[in-house]
Amino acid sequence: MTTPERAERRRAWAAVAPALLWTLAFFVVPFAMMAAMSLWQRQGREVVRVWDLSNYQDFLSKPHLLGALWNSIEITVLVTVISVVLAYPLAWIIAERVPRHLQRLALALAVLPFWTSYVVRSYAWTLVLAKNGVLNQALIGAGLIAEPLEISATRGATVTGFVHFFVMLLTLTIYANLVQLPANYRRAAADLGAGPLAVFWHVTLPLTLPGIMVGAFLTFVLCIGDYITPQILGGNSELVLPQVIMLQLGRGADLPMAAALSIVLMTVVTAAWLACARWLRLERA
Amino acid sequence: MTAPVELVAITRDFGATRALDGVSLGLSAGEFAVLLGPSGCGKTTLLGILGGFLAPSAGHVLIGGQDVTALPPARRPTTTVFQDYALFPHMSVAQNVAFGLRMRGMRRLARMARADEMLALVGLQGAGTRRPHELSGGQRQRVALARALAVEPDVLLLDEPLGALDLKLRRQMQDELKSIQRRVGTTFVHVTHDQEEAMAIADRIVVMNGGRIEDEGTPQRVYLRPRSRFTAAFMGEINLVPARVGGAGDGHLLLETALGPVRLALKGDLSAVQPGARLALGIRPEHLRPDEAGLRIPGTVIETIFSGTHQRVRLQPSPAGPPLVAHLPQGARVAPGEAITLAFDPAAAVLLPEA
Amino acid sequence: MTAPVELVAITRDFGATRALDGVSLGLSAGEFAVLLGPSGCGKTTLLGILGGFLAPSAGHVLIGGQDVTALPPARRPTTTVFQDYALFPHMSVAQNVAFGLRMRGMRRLARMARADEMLALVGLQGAGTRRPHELSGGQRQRVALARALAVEPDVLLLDEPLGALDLKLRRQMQDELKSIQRRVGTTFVHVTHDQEEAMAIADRIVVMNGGRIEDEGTPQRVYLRPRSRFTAAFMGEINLVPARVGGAGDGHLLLETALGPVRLALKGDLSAVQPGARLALGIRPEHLRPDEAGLRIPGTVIETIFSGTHQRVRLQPSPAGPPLVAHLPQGARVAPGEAITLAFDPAAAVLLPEA
Amino acid sequence: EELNALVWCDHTDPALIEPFEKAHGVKVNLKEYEGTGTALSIVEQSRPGDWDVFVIDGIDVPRAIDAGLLAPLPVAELPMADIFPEVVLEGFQSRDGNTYAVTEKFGYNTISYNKEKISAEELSEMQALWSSDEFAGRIAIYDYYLPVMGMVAMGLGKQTADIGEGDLPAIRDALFGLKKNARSVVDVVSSQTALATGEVDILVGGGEWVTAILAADQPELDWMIPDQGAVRWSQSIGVFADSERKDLAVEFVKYILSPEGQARLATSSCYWAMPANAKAGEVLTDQQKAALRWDDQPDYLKRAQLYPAPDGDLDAAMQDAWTEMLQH
Amino acid sequence: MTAVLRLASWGYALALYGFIFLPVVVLVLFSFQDGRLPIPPFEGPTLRWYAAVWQDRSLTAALGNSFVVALASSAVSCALGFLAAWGLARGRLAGGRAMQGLITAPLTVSYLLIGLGLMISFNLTGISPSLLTVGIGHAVINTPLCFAICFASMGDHQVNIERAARDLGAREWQVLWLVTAPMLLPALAAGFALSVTFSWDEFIIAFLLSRFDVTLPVEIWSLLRSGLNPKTNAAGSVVFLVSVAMVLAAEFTLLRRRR
Ligand SMILES: Nc1ncnc2c1ncn2[C@@H]1O[C@H](COP(=O)(O)OP(=O)(O)OP(=O)(O)O)[C@@H](O)[C@H]1O
Ligand SMILES: Nc1ncnc2c1ncn2[C@@H]1O[C@H](COP(=O)(O)OP(=O)(O)OP(=O)(O)O)[C@@H](O)[C@H]1O
Ligand SMILES: NCCCCNCCCN
Ligand SMILES: [Mg+2]
Ligand SMILES: [Mg+2]
Repeated sequence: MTTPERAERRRAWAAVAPALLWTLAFFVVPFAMMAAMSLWQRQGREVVRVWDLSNYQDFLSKPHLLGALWNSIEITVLVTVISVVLAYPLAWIIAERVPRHLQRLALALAVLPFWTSYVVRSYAWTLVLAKNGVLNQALIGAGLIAEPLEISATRGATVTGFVHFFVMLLTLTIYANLVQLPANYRRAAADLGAGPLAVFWHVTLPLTLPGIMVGAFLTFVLCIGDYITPQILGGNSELVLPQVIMLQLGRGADLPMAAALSIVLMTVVTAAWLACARWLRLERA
Repeated sequence: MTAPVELVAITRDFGATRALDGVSLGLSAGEFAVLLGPSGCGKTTLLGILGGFLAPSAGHVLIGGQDVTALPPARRPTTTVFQDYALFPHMSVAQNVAFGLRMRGMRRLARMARADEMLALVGLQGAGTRRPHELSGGQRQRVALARALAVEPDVLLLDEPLGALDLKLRRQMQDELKSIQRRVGTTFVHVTHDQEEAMAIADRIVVMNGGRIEDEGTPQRVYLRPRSRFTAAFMGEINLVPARVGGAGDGHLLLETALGPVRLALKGDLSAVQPGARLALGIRPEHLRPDEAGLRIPGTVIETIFSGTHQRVRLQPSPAGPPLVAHLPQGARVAPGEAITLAFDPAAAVLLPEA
Repeated sequence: MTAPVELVAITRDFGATRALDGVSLGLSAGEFAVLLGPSGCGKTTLLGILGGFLAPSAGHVLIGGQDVTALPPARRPTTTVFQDYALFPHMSVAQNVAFGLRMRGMRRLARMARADEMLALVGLQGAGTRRPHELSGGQRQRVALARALAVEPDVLLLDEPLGALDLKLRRQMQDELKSIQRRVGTTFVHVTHDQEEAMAIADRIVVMNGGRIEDEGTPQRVYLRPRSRFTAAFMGEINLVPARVGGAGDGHLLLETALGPVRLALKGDLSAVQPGARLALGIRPEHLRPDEAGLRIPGTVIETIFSGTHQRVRLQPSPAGPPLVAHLPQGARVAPGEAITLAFDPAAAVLLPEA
Repeated sequence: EELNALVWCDHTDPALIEPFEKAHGVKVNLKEYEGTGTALSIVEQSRPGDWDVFVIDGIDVPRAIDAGLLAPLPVAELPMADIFPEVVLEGFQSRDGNTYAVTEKFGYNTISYNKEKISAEELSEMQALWSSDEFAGRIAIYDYYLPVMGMVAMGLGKQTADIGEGDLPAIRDALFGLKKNARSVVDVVSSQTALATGEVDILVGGGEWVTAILAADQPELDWMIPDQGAVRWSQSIGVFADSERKDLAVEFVKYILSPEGQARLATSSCYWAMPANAKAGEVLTDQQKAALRWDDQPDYLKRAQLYPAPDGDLDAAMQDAWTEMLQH
Repeated sequence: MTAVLRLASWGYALALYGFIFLPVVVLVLFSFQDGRLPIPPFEGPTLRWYAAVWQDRSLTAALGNSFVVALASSAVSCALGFLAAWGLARGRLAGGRAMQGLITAPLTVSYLLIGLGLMISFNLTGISPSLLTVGIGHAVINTPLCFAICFASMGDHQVNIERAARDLGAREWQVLWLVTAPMLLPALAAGFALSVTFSWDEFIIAFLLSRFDVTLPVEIWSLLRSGLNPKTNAAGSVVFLVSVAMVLAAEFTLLRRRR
């Protein structure tokens, strides 16, 4: 007998199946292939299917590859922290200080540059940060500095480009968290004698922390995996993991090594995920 | 720990809406006052103005004789229990209760001891280490109460604190609220739109409607002698019979009604009532009883509905007028279509404006 | 348009939970049956099995004599009105009402005409072009009703259809439901946990508890002569006085109670009652009246609460036993601490198992 | 019909491609790359028949022949006689009597600089670039390991053709010194940008391909060859062995090697450089020839050495050294 | 104190808005630069770089490609994500949490790795890079997004609405098509709009999985690598305007629906 529940389950399976198969075919299988590839080797001009960990050993023994991992982690952590610290007050100001009917507009303005192409945005920063660029000209013109700041082609430039992007992203997510926080929590705290700072510290901040963590994790993932910004803004003064991966892919034609480095990158992201896992649950309304 | 409250001509506008319209009200220290009224009548607005979350457009708030109109919530001798409890979800129950004390700079040990005391007061001994989400609705309600009382406010404000509870729990919490209020002696201002709840707990009921106070007084006064048609109908089912003043004098008023002439004894000055004036006579269903002394009303039964403690009977009075509702004892044998004579004691009826 | 319903030994398990435990029930065609019981007792489960949303773990469902246990909802002669109305938010009111007809392939014009008819039936003429979110709660409820009735089901299932309405609207919709049911003649199975609602509308009340049927019968029967302690307490407040059978005979039972000896006239076979057996005597508060004939109980008033139609008085009986609750008339002048004598007619009391 | 060509960025100039497309009524699909490794990895990731035309570094032609990528060219139909003899690279491009690729363009990896900021004399000693402090922060390095490492080797007194594993430590140290002085390590466009915007005064690895295109706007940007010489690069064009449109591909090669094609290639938008066909001189304007230093070529050719052409292992080692420099 | 706080707030907001707008302003300003170098000094306005963009046929082709890929991949993502969300929210499936985790997993993986993995597997299975493979890549990253958005707006209150439809005789596809999808239209629209945005701006996957037909970001990338001039600024400004126009269009149509 087909009970209603069984029919329901069958329908549910039929609905989930396409996405599952899709994910399997175009996400899980590619990942497996990449993992397999990472165990092969580039020998001379050929890829040979010997199964060993020599790519990983190489990675661990070559300081310039290991260095790329460290650069990646340092830059990503720096970017994540700076972005959160910059975005939170802005989101707070929009949510709390801007009149309600203007909040959408304020938010739209805060993310407007989102709509320039990502590649173009990095390029635009090179123009801003160049030795004779807008920033230096303006600062010199204003008499604030005598010699142009040397920001272009440095880690500072990379971090600036990243922070620009993620401040927008985080302002959005943190704002969304702030406005969905029921007003009664803040009222209750104020009612019990908390001043504005105490309300923020004891109530608003802890209650928006999960949202911040989600945003921070998103920032981490997107930042550590990005190739464009460091490539355009970093001036090759140092390399991050994605740049090294792309080098293996292009100049080195070493797909196995690229795959191995990708697995390393994946491991870092997974570690970050585990670190924030308890804030990253997907809930239904 | 307790203080009188005085609202002076409070008006509050939201854009074009006038949520409160010249509300004046005095409450004694230690009183349990209930603001009762339909949705949108301005109860929450009034409570917000008392608590300092809203500023009045005009008028003053005095607590313990001091004008607090300009003070923020944190500096008023009031605390609020919110309908949704607003317990801090990231703190334990004890931390919630101790929050106000912490803001006042009380030491950890001292405030935790006090939190335990407060939890005991509301019957939640030992629940201090739990998180709000681990509690049932009724338990959360108690925590919210304990948190608000912990800072020893002069006035406790409660905005439909029982609205989210199911009926049984609600009736039970009413009793507890009342007994806690008696123990602490704090002035309670409690908002509800449930008139049974209001009667069960209030020392004084303040009936609101459309931003104004319609009536105020003890539950008995407001139920049995309502000052307005609105109050009369809001406090419970009532039959309103149109009446015309035939004459007055000798402490009595002579009314012409569809049910026949009614002689009503009234206290006070009758000269204000003009002969010919149109009024309404309010008769509660439980005051219409079979075959008793008083004014007799013959009629025909339209419908009987068994309601447990009584039978609810609708009948068409023979003289004329709109159908009446009467509560008859369970045992009364009445059936639709049957003729029946009921009676009521004019002393139990109440005279109300026509509309 | 209408049909009898027969449930045969329905059992339903959810994993380890037994939501229904051998429920058998027969309803006549055109009956207004109310399933009444506390939260979690299995009402929704039973209704789901009737509607075909759930399959029973054991047992059969017969509608109009036909076994429908294996049919999906769409092929049963039932439709359901959900507590949250479940109106299609993206369709107009008329499209909502006409949906079932559309699924049956009825032409646009024909089904729109029928939708208008149905809307008229529920008092919503002309509201067809509106969207559900533009309607009030009570109006949505009516649309849901019209939608379910539009396809002319034999049996209409209603799962707490009035649960989301406020009290006043709820009482009003009860009357309308009842009168619509009379007009269409369809068998209604209505779920609620509000015993006042059940008494107001039911032809037959089915009291459920813990997955079983505790009692069933007319409202009067179930309220005045409950078959179990659970039913007695669930239908309204009741005083349960422990009683021991002293002896039986002559159509009477002699009980020893804390209030003194009680002689109870009982119909039927008394031989089943063993002398010495422990029972409980159930007395509704409204049956305890001041100074009347019957068994007199002296006592001391503990507390009086004004409740509008009556005063709720708690008193400690002098002989012994637990405090009793009595409903006294509004005018009765009683104060805490006062001595008072109440009386009840043993014929109005009901004998219940001890626990 | 479509022709798929794997090319350097100079071939993506519509001014170069459109005349051919019009003449033959075809569409030319171009995929650009930078560096032979990238090209080979793209080819590896393709299916046979995907590609028709290949533009590749002159010194890497043998790698492509070894891998069986290239088809013999009908030399009789090509203007072989007009190619500057110095850049023909017979030994690289022919095998067993077949010619697999023809040089189409050449130039130098040496030093581009800003005349207003620094004089050619100051740059004549290459070693100063990595050992002297006076260039600190004024240098950009062209981000391609082969020519720059070749230059550094020459600066250290080695021959580019002889570079072996043993030379790498010295070269690497020199690179580290260079990196210390450098503001950035840049691709083709960023190298132009860096010079043009005054970001740096010196581009190591630059040459006419960086500055010629800017000559009209910014005459102060120039290039020179230090005392130790420069690296000569050349690019060759060939046809894929498994091309399914060999005839059209050969037509394309013919067009590129024709005087008109050569002139357009020499002055295409990504970078300018000397055409391999001497007859292009008849099509180019005097101004263009001046920018290309047409007349100085005999001298330059003498002072330049070919790109290093490492085998697989050495290539990997050189890339590692380069990446280490980037991370230094 | 409050005055200081207010002043600090507005000062801060102003500074951050300045930071956020700086590159865009510079980009647009120097797209009108009458000279080769898009850096100060500004040498007076010209539209010639816009003309150059207009005449660049690979750029215009890339613009079209981007549209096609964005729309098609978003449609696929929405369909897959919606169905999966519905199945997982409604049917109490054993292992539901695990499946949910699997479907959302791509959200937590860098695009580079997704692109590389796909490139490797397409390579090993002999599938040539094309707009189709780019579209697949974009649907991989956007399906979890659409899933998450739909899943989050699947409330239990909709269960009864679907039941009501079934109860009234609707077949399963009718329930989905006539009731569930229209009911979740806001979520679907949001998912679609977001997917289009992400696909529109995505570089690395498109770069790794395309060959001749490329999307706009990839074309702009090669533009960047083929010469420094304000044409890049002009192209960037055009993309900016097109994107803002799309956003406004989406906003207005969605807003109108909500009213
Ligand atoms: N922030 C506000 N903006 C605009 N109008 C408001 C606002 N707050 C309340 N109002 C309006 O003021 C009136 C009184 O609202 P209030 O919330 O005080 O009613 P209430 O008696 O508490 O009703 P309820 O029982 O529904 O809670 C209503 O008409 C309401 O719409
Ligand atoms: N899908 C389910 N899975 C597991 N247990 C269930 C499920 N549905 C119901 N139950 C359990 O079966 C019992 C009866 O539930 P049911 O919903 O029928 O109660 P109810 O009488 O309708 O209660 P309420 O008045 O709260 O709606 C409860 O213990 C409930 O927890
Ligand atoms: N793709 C850019 C090439 C520019 C010229 N480079 C010369 C040396 C390359 N082998
Ligand atoms: Mg309110
Ligand atoms: Mg239920």
